[in-house]
Amino acid sequence: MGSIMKITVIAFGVAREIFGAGSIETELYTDASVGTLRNLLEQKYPRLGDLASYMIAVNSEYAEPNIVLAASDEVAIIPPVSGG
Amino acid sequence: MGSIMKITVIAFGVAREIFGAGSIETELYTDASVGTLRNLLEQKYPRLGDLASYMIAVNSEYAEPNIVLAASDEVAIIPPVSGG
Amino acid sequence: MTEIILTQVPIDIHYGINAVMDPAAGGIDVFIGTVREQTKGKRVLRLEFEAYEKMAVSELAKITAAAFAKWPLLKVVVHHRTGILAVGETAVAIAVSAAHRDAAFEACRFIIDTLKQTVPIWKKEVFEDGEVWVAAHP
Amino acid sequence: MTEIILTQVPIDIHYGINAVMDPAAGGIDVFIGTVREQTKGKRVLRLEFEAYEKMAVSELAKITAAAFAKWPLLKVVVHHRTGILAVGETAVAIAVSAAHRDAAFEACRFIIDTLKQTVPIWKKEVFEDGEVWVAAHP
Repeated sequence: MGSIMKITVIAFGVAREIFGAGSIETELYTDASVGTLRNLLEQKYPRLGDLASYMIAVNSEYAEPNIVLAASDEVAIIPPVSGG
Repeated sequence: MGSIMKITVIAFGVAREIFGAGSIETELYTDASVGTLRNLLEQKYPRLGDLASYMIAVNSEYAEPNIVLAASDEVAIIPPVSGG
Repeated sequence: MTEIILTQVPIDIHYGINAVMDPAAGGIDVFIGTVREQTKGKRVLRLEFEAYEKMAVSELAKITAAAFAKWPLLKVVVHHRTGILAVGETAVAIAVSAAHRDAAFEACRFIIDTLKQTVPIWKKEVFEDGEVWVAAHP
Repeated sequence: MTEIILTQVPIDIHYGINAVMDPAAGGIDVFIGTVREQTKGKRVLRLEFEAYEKMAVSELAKITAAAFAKWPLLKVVVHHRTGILAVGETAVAIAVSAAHRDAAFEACRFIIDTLKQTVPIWKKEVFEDGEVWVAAHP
């Protein structure tokens, strides 16, 4: 508790445009969860909340809000997909 | 009634092998129906009756037994189809 | 646009696909029927397809017309081979384009399913020890 | 056999079809998604596809594995384009071979439907008067 880690969050599609960059860095407590990251990002980038939905992927897997993050994780914002 | 017409019956697949030829000629009364032709052919070629089913086409259309034949019709035996 | 072809030479799948391409198309479904090396555990040497060509074309035209009536389609191409086919060769190729994929999938499925029921084409399977007209006997 | 490819160069549909051909195959179903000239009545100038490539490949591998678990399939090839696509170009091509056509049709349909739900690929539609990330907003 109390210790801080830096997380790099990569973004695609409309999320990349909302961030204004392909990735951003953010600081979190070391026991922070995916849900905590969501809240933090939505405060910093309110337009994320306007999306139809979005997911967070950790190490290329869709991650539920209770998943705990580590500094070494590859974290990505996945706005609504539209491939095909 | 009483008048006789000659009908050419073309055959495909297993029906061609049963006839031993790609077509045969048969004589029918001029008011004969598709059903009459079926009965006649089954008497002459009993192996037709062993088929899973077969249809008769008149002028390239599947024909019900009550259809009346004319000498100018193109008549064909259609054994069970298996294209594709 | 509908194109129906019976051919004694190998089917050019790419021709059919290119023919249904359309700027209004979002989805294209293609079905290709190929000669399997075995059927019910028996090794197939070759298939022989015979068609009542005139009627096969008119029955196929009915099927494609029914598909156009049932789904919003753009273009449909149906090619069926006749003659002697080796294992792996293409017996039938159906390509359907539509604005949306649902229509393309469903119409393509409908065309091959109905073709197998109503189009006067016959297939003889030739094995090492004999041959059989498919579906002829119960 | 499964082959999954994301590519920035035009998709070669014929490569995928040839790759799923198999002497044990009786039916091959191919789905081709192409860029439509309009969407909701607006003229489309081009599409731009962006992918989270590593995850897109792993999600596609999950989908094809699920298809192989659900249906008796022989070979599956999935190609998805990324980058800028003009009207008429192929965005995705899926080819599925199986001994029987039911499995090929159903699995191909499953793969494209699931791809559109779970694979991290995004499409931007570019119009004369603006652009929009498809499905991004309610």
